[in-house]
Amino acid sequence: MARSIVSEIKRDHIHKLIADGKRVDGRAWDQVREISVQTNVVETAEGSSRVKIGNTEVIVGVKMTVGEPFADTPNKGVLSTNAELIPMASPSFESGPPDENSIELARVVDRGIRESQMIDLEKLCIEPGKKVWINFVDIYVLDFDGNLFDACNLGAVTAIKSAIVPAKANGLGEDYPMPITCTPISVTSVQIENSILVDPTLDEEKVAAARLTVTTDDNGDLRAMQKGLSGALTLEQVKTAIETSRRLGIEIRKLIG
Amino acid sequence: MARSIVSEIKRDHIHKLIADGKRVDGRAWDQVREISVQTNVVETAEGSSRVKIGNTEVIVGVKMTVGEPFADTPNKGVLSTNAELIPMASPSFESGPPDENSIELARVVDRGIRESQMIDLEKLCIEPGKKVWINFVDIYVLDFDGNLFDACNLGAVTAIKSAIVPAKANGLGEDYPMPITCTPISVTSVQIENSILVDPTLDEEKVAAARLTVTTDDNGDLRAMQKGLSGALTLEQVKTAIETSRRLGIEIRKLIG
Amino acid sequence: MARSIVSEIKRDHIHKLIADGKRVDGRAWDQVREISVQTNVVETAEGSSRVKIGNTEVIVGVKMTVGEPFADTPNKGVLSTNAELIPMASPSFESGPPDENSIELARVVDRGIRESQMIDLEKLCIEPGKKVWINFVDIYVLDFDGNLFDACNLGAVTAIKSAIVPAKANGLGEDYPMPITCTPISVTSVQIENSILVDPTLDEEKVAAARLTVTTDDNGDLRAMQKGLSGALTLEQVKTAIETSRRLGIEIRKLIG
Amino acid sequence: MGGNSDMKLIDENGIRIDGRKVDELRPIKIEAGVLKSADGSAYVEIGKNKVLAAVYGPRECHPRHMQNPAKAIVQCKYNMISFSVSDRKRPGPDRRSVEISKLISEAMEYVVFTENYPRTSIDVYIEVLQANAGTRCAGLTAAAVALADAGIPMKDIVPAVAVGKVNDQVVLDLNKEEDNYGQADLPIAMIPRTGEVLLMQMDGHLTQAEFDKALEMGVKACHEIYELQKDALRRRYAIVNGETEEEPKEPAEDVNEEA
Amino acid sequence: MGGNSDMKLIDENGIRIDGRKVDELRPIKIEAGVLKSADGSAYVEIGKNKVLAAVYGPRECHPRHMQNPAKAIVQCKYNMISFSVSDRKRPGPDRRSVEISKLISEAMEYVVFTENYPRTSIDVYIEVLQANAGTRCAGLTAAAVALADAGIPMKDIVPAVAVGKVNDQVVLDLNKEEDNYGQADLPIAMIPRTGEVLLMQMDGHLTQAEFDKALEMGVKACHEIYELQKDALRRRYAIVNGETEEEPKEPAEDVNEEA
Amino acid sequence: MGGNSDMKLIDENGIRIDGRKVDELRPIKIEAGVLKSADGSAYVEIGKNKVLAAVYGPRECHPRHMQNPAKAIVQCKYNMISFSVSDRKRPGPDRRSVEISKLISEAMEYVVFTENYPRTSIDVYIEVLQANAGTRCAGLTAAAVALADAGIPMKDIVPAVAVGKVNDQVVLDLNKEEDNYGQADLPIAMIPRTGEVLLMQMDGHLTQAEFDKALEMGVKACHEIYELQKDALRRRYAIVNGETEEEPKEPAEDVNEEA
Repeated sequence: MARSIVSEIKRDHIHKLIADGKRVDGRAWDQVREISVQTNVVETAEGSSRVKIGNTEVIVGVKMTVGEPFADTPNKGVLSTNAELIPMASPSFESGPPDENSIELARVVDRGIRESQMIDLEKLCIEPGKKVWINFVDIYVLDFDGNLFDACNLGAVTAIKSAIVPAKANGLGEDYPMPITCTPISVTSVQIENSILVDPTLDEEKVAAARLTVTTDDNGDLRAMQKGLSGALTLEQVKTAIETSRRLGIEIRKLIG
Repeated sequence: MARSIVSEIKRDHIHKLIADGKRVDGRAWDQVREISVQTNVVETAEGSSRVKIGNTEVIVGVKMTVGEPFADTPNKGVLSTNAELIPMASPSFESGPPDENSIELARVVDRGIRESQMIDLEKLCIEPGKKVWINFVDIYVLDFDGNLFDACNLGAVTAIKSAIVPAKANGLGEDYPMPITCTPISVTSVQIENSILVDPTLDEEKVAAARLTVTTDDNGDLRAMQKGLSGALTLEQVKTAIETSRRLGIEIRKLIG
Repeated sequence: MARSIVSEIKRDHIHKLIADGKRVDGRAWDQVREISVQTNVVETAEGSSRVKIGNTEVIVGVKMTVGEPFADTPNKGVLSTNAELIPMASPSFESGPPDENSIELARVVDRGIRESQMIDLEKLCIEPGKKVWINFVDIYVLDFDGNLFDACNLGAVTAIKSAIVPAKANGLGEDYPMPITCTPISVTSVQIENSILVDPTLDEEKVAAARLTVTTDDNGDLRAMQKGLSGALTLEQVKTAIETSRRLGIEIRKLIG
Repeated sequence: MGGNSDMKLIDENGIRIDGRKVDELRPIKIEAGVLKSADGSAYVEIGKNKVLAAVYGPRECHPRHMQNPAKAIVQCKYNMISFSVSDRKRPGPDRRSVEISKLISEAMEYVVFTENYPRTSIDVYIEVLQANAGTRCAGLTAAAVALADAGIPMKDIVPAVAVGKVNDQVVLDLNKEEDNYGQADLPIAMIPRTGEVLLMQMDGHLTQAEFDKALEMGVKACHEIYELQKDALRRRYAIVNGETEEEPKEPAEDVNEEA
Repeated sequence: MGGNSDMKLIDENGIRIDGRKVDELRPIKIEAGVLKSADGSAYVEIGKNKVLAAVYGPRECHPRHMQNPAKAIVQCKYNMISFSVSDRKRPGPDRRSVEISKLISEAMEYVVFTENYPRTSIDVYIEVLQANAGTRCAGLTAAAVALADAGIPMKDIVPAVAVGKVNDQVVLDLNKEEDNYGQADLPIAMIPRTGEVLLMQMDGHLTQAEFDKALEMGVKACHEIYELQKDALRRRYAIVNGETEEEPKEPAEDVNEEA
Repeated sequence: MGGNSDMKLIDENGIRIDGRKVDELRPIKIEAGVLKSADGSAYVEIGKNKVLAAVYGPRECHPRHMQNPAKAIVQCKYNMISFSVSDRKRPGPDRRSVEISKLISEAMEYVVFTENYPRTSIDVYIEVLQANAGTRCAGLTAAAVALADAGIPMKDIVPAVAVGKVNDQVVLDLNKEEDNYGQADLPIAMIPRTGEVLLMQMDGHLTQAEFDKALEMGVKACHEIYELQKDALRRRYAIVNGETEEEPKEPAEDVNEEA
């Protein structure tokens, strides 16, 4: 179905535009769609955020409970990231347990947060080896128009930043803000006809050969990367995508404050 | 398959009879099929019952174990009701985990028992917050000829009434009868061609537009209701079904003693 | 697919040979294919073995952890046997949880080990009722050319024999060898055209009417049996299969030392 | 139902803990056409409940054996997102949501002209973003608006509301505290114009007199909600502004903002 | 098998704890045609075991890829209901019941004339209502009667029984205590007329001499059970009363009473 | 990544705990054609990693809705067997292996001439027998050899290796200790001839300069592994001995010995 006649025409159209250095929606190759972020949208969560990048929309909630640490990190809180591609968001999403797409998505978002040490997990230790804060970061995609990696990263990061540790309700003193050390931002590029385009729409993703998601920290250092799709990238394209991510990361960090 | 030619003929036949105020098996609109109840049929269960309503047959067992109470009801025993529509009972039932039909069935039966407070769950507390009796009420449908809601309600209620708390085997003193406060009875009506019929057979259920199950307590008060099927009921039909349930509930309560 | 024209020809060929008292690969009816056993092939396991019988190949690992005993055997270690028919091994194996074939396989292997009391489970008790050694015997079939029962039995038995109890890593004193009392060996025969053949190849299994696996202990006594496939065995055939298993068991026990 | 609690939830002046009278609905906000990918959608807030509904279809029915050669099937899936409740809910359907999905599907099937679309499926996805008692009614209310937004022919729009019993009084539209410590809950969905009941459940303890009163209160409230549903659809198609030509599938420029 | 227990299960006179001799079966009751919806059915009690079997088919085989163009497939599902054992069993198949279902299916496939019904499935459902050792044999015994009750052409009726070893003696038809503390268990199903073995399993410890004795005892008991199976079917069709015309699918008026 | 650990993993002479230099690979052994049933297979050891890969196909694609009328699909399943790691891993796919399977499938799809086999599936099964960091790269390396062994037309053989950062130094091919206490991990798969990157992941902390150095080191190592892959295939077909006629699907007599 994805390869119907209509989509072939669309594919040709996108290819032709790109050959002329243009995109369907008129953006520059390194221009991100309009971003909107709304935090604290769900009061049953410790932190939450609703993010739109163009027509792609996600809602993210952070729930915190007291639990046991992992045996190999007895003095650290626990982070668990989950993504749900619910059928509400797209005719191509189906009900059921996470498939390979939502698993990859959640794991890439998780790595950006985890490897940048965004959350100071040691500050979320209550009693070493016994009690720590468990953070469930649950991502629901509500409307799908491409580039879920960046929308979900941004949703997760802003939801985490908005979270308040529910110490009081757990008999552990006063509530306090989530301990944050930095703001990891991912920027995803795709390769189409040997051009690199950031923040692809769904139509662009459908014709893309390869994808590269690059997550940088406040210093512009690399914290996570993920190449996807069954095409190849040249080393030059990889470096372009990294450079672009670093540059746009600074802008997006400013935007979300 | 359900809509084969044969069933269309059957459907027309039932419709015509109802238009004349008659039913296929000659019953009055508010007449329940013959009921038989046999308790203590399985000695490995704390309580058990085998119930037939017409050709519909179910077997119900109550198993009791010592376990932890729910956090929000630390001084109450736990009730868990489960229904299995096993393929033995009907060519239309399939193996596998409970589907929406058996889940609805179990939940409606559960609500009748729970909301009428039939079992005095506080008397099933052993040590508040720590140890209580867990009651598993497991319903197996053996032969399916319509009106499972009432057959399963009756099976569950009579199995519970026959149960002996296995205190001795658990080192908790002498055995004693399940603490019972009342006898919730459900009566189900269906709407066919704007007529209300109680205790539908399978053939009647197949042509019914809407279903209403009403569970009353010893005082005739309402304890649970459930409307089903994709047809509508008028407010008048709802009231007729309630009134009928209340009246027949008294008779059935007498029957089972 | 299994009943394609090619396989019908193969079937006829095998049948004809058997009528002449011959087998496709020239073996005698009571001759086992070449056996090779390599132990300690995986150093992350407490014991391991890679076994080939003809072209059938399995790898087995024994993992031991400290855990709780079963309530009815408080002073005994625990044995858990699992078999995975991974799609690597055969075009007919599929991904997914164990199906009826791998469940039967694991259970028959388990019974041979358990019922012969090969492992002295009482010596694997650390603290009665609280802490015992849990033995996971995990069997992976890597290459499938018939007679999985015997290949898996041999893999499991040799892996268990090679296992070292990891006491030191668990703070329980010095490591010591798995306590072994005997060596249960299974020998499987099939009935084709009223002939009995041991150690069937895949082609022979496909045309076999019935299968009998017989596991004997060091004394030649019976410890486990399993008849399979939808054909029948005469009492005489059962006795032949038992007698053959006893005789070949002695040889195989010598082979593995 | 928690049964006869000692907790005082209605004061001597008949005012509830959130300031409402016994027959008063919580504040309601309904918006149609809030999602881009779905064929139809709606967002509903009832008090602190926040619910999204999306419709896809009529479309090819999968799996095939569920196809009906005579009509479309209506499949509603009600789901609470993991952080919509105090204790995190594991993703995936639980028994409660399976039952609710079944009941909402049955109710919706009655109003959709399913004969128009044989062999197809009309899929309705209801996601509870924030829950505060009454989510099945909020979800059904949203689903009905989303179906209309998708341009699917229907007998009528369906509103739903729960009536309950608290401190021995019949009260409308229970909030979370009233639900936790209340004595009865009676969710109802109906076609207000004809008085046809499409969904009805009850649990707790009601005398006949209480039931009659509750039913009356519920019917009245359904009329109110029905008007808000129609308002939302009118706003969506800008009928109030005389812009009746607007093509349903093209959302107004700023419609997405608030959701 | 619990192995060599000190528990004395057979007294000096060779009498077992339930009063039986070593080669004596428990009381057996077999009834055919006990369910209305199924195409065939049977109820079997062997000692304290209570087992129901129901047959549906030959009917269209689902899923299709399991169809055999040359014959019917026989699918038996053995299941213990949750309250049939001392500790509640979670509903759904466990590994033990998967294995037993496979073995009973294979045994039954041999006796059914499957070539008569290509592409179909003959489904046999065995539900253990109360378990007391020997349920797989009781289930297979019931399944054979239910298949005959369904009018499905078969080579013969199949009986099954377990022989075991207790206190170093070979004994017939172990009960629960004997099974728990016994030394060996040998379930057998066969066609008594031909001596063909259709199911055979063994676990525990048997010398060749013990096995031979057990086999002999099992064969004899299978003959006994076989007669009881045929009796049940005769009663079902009232052959004893000369009412040989009776149509198999119409159960006798009072047949359902006792089950 | 464990982050900045105090553990000293590289000594003052730049020698690592297993005796390697920072840009040195672990010992590698590659063998093609080690299984009989599979259409192609390979066994790879990289340090203490032991990995098997098997290929089936091109064959009919199941389920059908996954078929592509224009080309074959390549489905790689990466799996760790339960005893390949210190703590027993429950059989069945976990989230990590699902992700790795997806990435390896995508990488392999690029090099296979999938247009040659429309509607089919090429299935690659990777089983990690013993794990010691770098299993996804070892698995991909094995998969590429197995695909070639199966005679499936490919653009080129694909090698893979991970580069990492340990004690603030960029190092090649991390072993388990280095992986546990390291600061970054960068697995790469590429076509050495063209410099095309087919798999790239990264986690940890790398500056741009470190990344550039790591990439350079990885590219060089991929060339080395590529030569070993080709060697294995040459040995498999005995090209070195001039026996170029040998039919690929008939393994050499003694090829199975070592695996």
